[in-house]
Amino acid sequence: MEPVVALLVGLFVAVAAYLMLSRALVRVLLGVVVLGNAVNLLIFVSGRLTSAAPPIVPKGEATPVGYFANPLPQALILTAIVIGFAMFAFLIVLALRAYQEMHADDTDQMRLAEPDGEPNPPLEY
Amino acid sequence: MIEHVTPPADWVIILPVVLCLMGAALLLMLRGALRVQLWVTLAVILAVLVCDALLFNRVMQAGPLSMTMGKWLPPFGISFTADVLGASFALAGAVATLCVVLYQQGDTPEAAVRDGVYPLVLLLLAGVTGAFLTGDLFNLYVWFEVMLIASFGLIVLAGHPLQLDAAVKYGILNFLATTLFLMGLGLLYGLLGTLNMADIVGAAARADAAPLTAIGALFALAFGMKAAVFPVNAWLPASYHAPPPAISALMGGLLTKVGIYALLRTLVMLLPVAREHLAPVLLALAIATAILGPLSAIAETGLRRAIGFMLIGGVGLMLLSVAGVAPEAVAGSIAYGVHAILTLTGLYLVAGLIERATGQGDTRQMRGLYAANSSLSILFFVLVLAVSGVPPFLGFWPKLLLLQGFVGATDWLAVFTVLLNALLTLIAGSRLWSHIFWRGTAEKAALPPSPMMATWILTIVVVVLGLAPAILVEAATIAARDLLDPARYIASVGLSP
Amino acid sequence: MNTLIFRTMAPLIAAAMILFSIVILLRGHNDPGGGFIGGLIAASAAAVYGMARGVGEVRRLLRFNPIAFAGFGVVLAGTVGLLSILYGVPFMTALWLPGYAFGVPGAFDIGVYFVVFGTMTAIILALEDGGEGV
Amino acid sequence: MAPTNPGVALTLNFDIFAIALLLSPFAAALLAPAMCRHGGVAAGWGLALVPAALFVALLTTVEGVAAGRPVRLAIDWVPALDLRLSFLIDGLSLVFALAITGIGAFIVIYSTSYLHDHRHRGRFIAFLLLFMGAMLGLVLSDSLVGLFVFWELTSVTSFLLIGFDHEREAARRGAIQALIVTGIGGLALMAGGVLLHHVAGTWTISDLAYSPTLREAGWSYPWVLGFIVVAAFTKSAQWPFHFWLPNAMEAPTPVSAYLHSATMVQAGVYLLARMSPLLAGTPQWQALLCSFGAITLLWGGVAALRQTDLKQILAQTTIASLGLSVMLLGIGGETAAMAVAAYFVAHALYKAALFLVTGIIDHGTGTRDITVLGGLRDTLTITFICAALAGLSMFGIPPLLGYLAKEEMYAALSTGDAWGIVAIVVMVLGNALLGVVGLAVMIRPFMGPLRPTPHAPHEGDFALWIGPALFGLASLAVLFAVSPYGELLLAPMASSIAGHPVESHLGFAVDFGALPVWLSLVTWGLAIAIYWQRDWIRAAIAKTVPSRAGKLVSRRRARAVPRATAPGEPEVEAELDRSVEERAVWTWDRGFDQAMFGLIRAAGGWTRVFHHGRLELYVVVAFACLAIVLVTPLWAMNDWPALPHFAGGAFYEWGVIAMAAIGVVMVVLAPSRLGAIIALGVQGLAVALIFMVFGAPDLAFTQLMVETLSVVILALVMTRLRLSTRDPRPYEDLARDGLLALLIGGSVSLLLLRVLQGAFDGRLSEFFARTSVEIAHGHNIVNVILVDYRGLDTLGEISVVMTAGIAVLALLRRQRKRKAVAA
Repeated sequence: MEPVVALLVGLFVAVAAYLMLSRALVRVLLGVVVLGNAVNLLIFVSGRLTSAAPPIVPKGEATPVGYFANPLPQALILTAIVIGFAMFAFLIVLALRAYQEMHADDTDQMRLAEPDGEPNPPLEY
Repeated sequence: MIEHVTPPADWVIILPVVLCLMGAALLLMLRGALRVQLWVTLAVILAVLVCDALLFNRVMQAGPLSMTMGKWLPPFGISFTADVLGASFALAGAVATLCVVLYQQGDTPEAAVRDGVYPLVLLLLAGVTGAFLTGDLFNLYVWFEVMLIASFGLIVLAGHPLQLDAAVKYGILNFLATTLFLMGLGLLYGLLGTLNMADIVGAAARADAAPLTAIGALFALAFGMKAAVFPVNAWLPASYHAPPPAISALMGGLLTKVGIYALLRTLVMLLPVAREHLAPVLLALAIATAILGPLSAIAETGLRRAIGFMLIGGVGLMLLSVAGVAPEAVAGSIAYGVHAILTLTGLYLVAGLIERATGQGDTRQMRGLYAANSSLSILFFVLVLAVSGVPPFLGFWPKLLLLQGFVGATDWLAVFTVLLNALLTLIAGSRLWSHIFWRGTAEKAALPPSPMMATWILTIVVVVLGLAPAILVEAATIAARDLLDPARYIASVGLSP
Repeated sequence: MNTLIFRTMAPLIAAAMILFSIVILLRGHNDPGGGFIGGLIAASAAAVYGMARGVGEVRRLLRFNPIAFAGFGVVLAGTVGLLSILYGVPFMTALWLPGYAFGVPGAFDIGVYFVVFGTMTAIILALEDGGEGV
Repeated sequence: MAPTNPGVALTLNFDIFAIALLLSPFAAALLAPAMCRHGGVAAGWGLALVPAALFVALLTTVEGVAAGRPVRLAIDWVPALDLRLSFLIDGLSLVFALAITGIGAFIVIYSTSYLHDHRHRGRFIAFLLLFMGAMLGLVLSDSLVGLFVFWELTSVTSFLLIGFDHEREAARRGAIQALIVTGIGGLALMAGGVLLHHVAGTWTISDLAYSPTLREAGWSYPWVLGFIVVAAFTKSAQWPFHFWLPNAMEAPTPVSAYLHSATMVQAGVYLLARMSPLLAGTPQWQALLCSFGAITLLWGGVAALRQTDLKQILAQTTIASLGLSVMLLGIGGETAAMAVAAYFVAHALYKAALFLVTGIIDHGTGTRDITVLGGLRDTLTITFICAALAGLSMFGIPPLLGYLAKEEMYAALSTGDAWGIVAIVVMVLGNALLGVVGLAVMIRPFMGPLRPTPHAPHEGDFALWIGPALFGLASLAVLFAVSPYGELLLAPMASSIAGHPVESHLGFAVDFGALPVWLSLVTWGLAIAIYWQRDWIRAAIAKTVPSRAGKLVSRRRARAVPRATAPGEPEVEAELDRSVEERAVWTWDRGFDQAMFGLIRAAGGWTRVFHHGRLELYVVVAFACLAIVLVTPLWAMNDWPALPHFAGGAFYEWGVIAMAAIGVVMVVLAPSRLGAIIALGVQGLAVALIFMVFGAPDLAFTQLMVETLSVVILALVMTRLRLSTRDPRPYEDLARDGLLALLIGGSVSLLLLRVLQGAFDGRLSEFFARTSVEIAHGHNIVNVILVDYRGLDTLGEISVVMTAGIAVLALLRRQRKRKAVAA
């Protein structure tokens, strides 16, 4: 199933990119979420997929029995999910505040930091 | 399991990070006690500074130092591995942060303290220091995120619309960069099956070149975005002028350097094969960054924005040696990194003082500070020359090393880039000086003592290191050697090269 | 939503959720679960309680500002890591009580639990009351 | 205890001490502002003791140096670069150092009086002393790096000095222009120095001369020569870099006197002289130096005639004199070296004196315009004597120094070929033009009837005239000590330039059988003739040679006193002349403006285009880079993944994957934002299920929780935003974004497939599985990794969570604050 999931990752990335290219901040944030999922899946599949038991050692055993899923990517993804969620929480509140302050959800209308038509410095010394 | 005893002296490698994290957490628990916040912060940063200094001294004497967490043998546990490169950057970062906090102390409204400016500063320092010292690629990602979220917090702290706008641009683009890093990390794990940097060196040498190069290119893009390399550097001038000056200084001094550090670490040390394939592209981007940065600085009327563009020019110079790895040039980049941490932090602080003295950030409206405040004049003059690389200030020595490297490699394109960058930066700097200080007259401007003192301290460090650069140059030389031949680094982790 | 039944039941639901979250936390080392999930569930409990009885009530019940819980979590996690220095082993080495019933990893996970609970509660409460009581 | 055994430590200590002494002007500079604030004119005398003492100290080395025992001092500086802070006092550097300290002492004295009531006098003296220290370091440095460091310091300090009258734009412009032009040279010097070090393997200049590798490695010589020549030409104002020098006259007069007699501008000449043993003698060297020197000589000489402002006249002759020196260095040989030495000393003394005289005239009358001055000999008698001595030396008649220099020059010329004759013609003409100026500054302000000036003329005080008087007398005093002068000072200097010992034949003996005498006579005749017909010639030149500087000065003259403004005086902003008439004529000086303003415009244009402030376009750039980055390496190395086979897999696996695919596509296609959010929830759930299916229950739970919370938060926030449901993306962007997205998605898949093709190295996970229960005492391996094997990651992770909490609270708290303010 690895190739299929690899294609799915590509699809996720494409959707995420398309959303993030939008000027609507909320759509950009949807893209952020999808991109996070895409990367998590990518790490997951990078550690190779097996339709197998979870990496949990049964009671009374010293090592897992039979085929078991690769635990390391799972741990990495868990960290990444949490971090991604923290980032998302910040960004969504930021979007909310930006909307409240600038009355716009369109990033093209958020031009305080780099306003249009700034003049050149005076041609003097 | 690691069997030997870990002496307490080894803890200097992890304490800087842990102390910052715990200090920040402690401050959260003491939210109400506003007065205490500053003192705890200062104490923590001082302790970090001492640890970093001890660490630096140690790695200079005895080579890289490594500690693998939880007694797990590398590459199974997470290693912190400090070589001279990481240690010197961490030390410079701590010095800069200390000065920023001293500056801030006289410049921060109580509301910002209540909102957690001090914990955020500590967390930023933790992220930066962790990134410099970690020996594990995924752990590097974690520190990147710590740094990133702390900088998010700092940039929006005052909550003006301008800052929110800046934070949106900064936030989206930087989040994208770290996500791309994570993507590259996942692919690299899929290819090599390991995350420990020392282990990656060996594994990468055996891997297929094409996917490895693609992953290297992905790292280059991700870290290039963090480091503000052309053409993905637009977020920097869009955001660095928005927060209060002290925050600008902290971000301008530290953040891009982490990007450059990661580029040096991953491309030069970990994936030399990929770097070799990417070298022409990297060279072209480095040249564009080094020249377009100061060029834009000439056209900029916002003081802090102009400084941001100068900063970008320096990033280009540092990238030059990732493209062409002559040993002296790599040493030059490393020395430049240290210089940039100190000097640009200082320059942003001076910009803050100027804005305070003139009441605005637009150079078109600024007048006559030369007569109004001589102390400020000296500070700006020295630091702007230092950024331009004029001797005998700090910026000169990295440029000398870079030139030595590129002349030795007869890489004339790079040589002329270094020279042209210096010229353009000088033009931009002299025009800023002329407009802000020389032109017109102004009333005497008195400035609060503690921000002034903090800026003076940093400037004196810049001047002294410029006059007596022996230790910096030696450190950079050793660091470059270890980067190009990581045998000592790998051995210190406990793996065989 | 704000029905009488809900308001009466909310404390019970919240208490059950807290209990459940602690179970999840503690079993995490051997079965699916752990500090993060536990913390999230506990934060949901606070949210449920807040919806039923008002945010002010939750804040009063917690006594400390929720973000301070997060601070405590990091301090706890860091401190158990720092214990290693006394035993001459690297940072975050797993030290165990006799019998391996409880040790540094468990304490560390509790730290995670507190951080997630504190932060999420702080954010949710702030969103609910529009930053009023922050 | 008798110090009989000079061990290593002792020599080192001596070196440190001696170097500290050499650098003492820097220390004096630090004290200057405070001293001037409290000490008045006495402070000037006190500070002048520093260079005076240095002068005396240097004098004590003269004999030893002449006997072939140069003084070397060195201490370690940067061991990692094998770099020492080293100094060398040999014939060349000694004469320069004597000029710098000797003239410098009087400049300091002069300045304290000249700027007696200026509010920034202390600053001024400090800059002057800094400059002096830099200049001294430059000529004494024996390492390439040291030379460069001091070279740049002279640029920087002269920048501060030229821009001292900073409230006038002309001063600022002059300063920036000087800084940039000499800055270009400085960078060239840096590159040249590094290249020299690369080729020769040493930083020490005195070792370079004996390094044969430079010329053996054929490619490096032209590069080194090019870099050094650019450095020297910019600093020494050789054509076409000459234009900055007249603008540097914006500095207060003592600065002009100092910078343009023996210091700043002579640094280029010094550099060429210093490098002569190494570089001279090749056709390239001769061609470059002689041609540019000659052009500069004539250019400056002619331009000098065109000027009416005394300072500008002298500035142009400085350009000419520098051209002369460069030309002589280009000619090369022992006699030319002697000529360079003799001319340096003569020029330093008369030029310093004349500038200072100009300052006294300006100070005493309020103007420097040679056409309105006259008859000052009675009121400014001492000044007149000084001017006469200096002017005659410039004119070059015996028994003054200028004469000796001129004779030496002509002796160096040969009539061997056509170029030799050209050189003779150029030199005679150039000397004649300089002679004209010598006559003019001596005669015009002082002779004839007294003419009215802005204020009644008065003589300068002692501090003002003592300098020029001594310089003038020094020119004369040689009469009594010609041969020691030649043997002790000039011959050692010439030896350093030539690279081997040179004998001095200096004297007043006249040999009518030789060419030099006749050339001298021609020069004098020509000079007198030109002076006689000066008005006619000036008119003729004015028609053909435009001069911007002249315009500037003449405009300013009409308006105000052109010197450092005293307190209370109205600030005069001499605007740059940008009239239409001016624009019709192109000069190098205007070219500089065009280049600068062009640069600013171009920079501005570029910046507005690229840093436009539209996030969506920034993201486009980033994603475009991503698409390139992912796929180009595979394409370039032609290493595509093999076609995978998709068979196998349980139906529920296909099911959850299909669900994820549909969900994620629906996020884009959903007609409303709410729909998009629901679709987002669906794809999140599907991802959780994928985790579940492939053996990751911890992940599945976490993903489910997080996804639910994300959707809840999104929905909560959405209710607060009154947004239009439409994606504001215009149709033309749709294609661009869609294409880009597909490209990126495709390339990620390709690269991932390529990575998955390799064998997987599962060492890490195997270790974790093996040790999880036994050593780490946990059955859930994922959790054990999180809290034990890789606990540090988790520590970082919870820090991120906590920090996000702080940041979000800060954001929300502001919301309340602003609400409160609004209410």
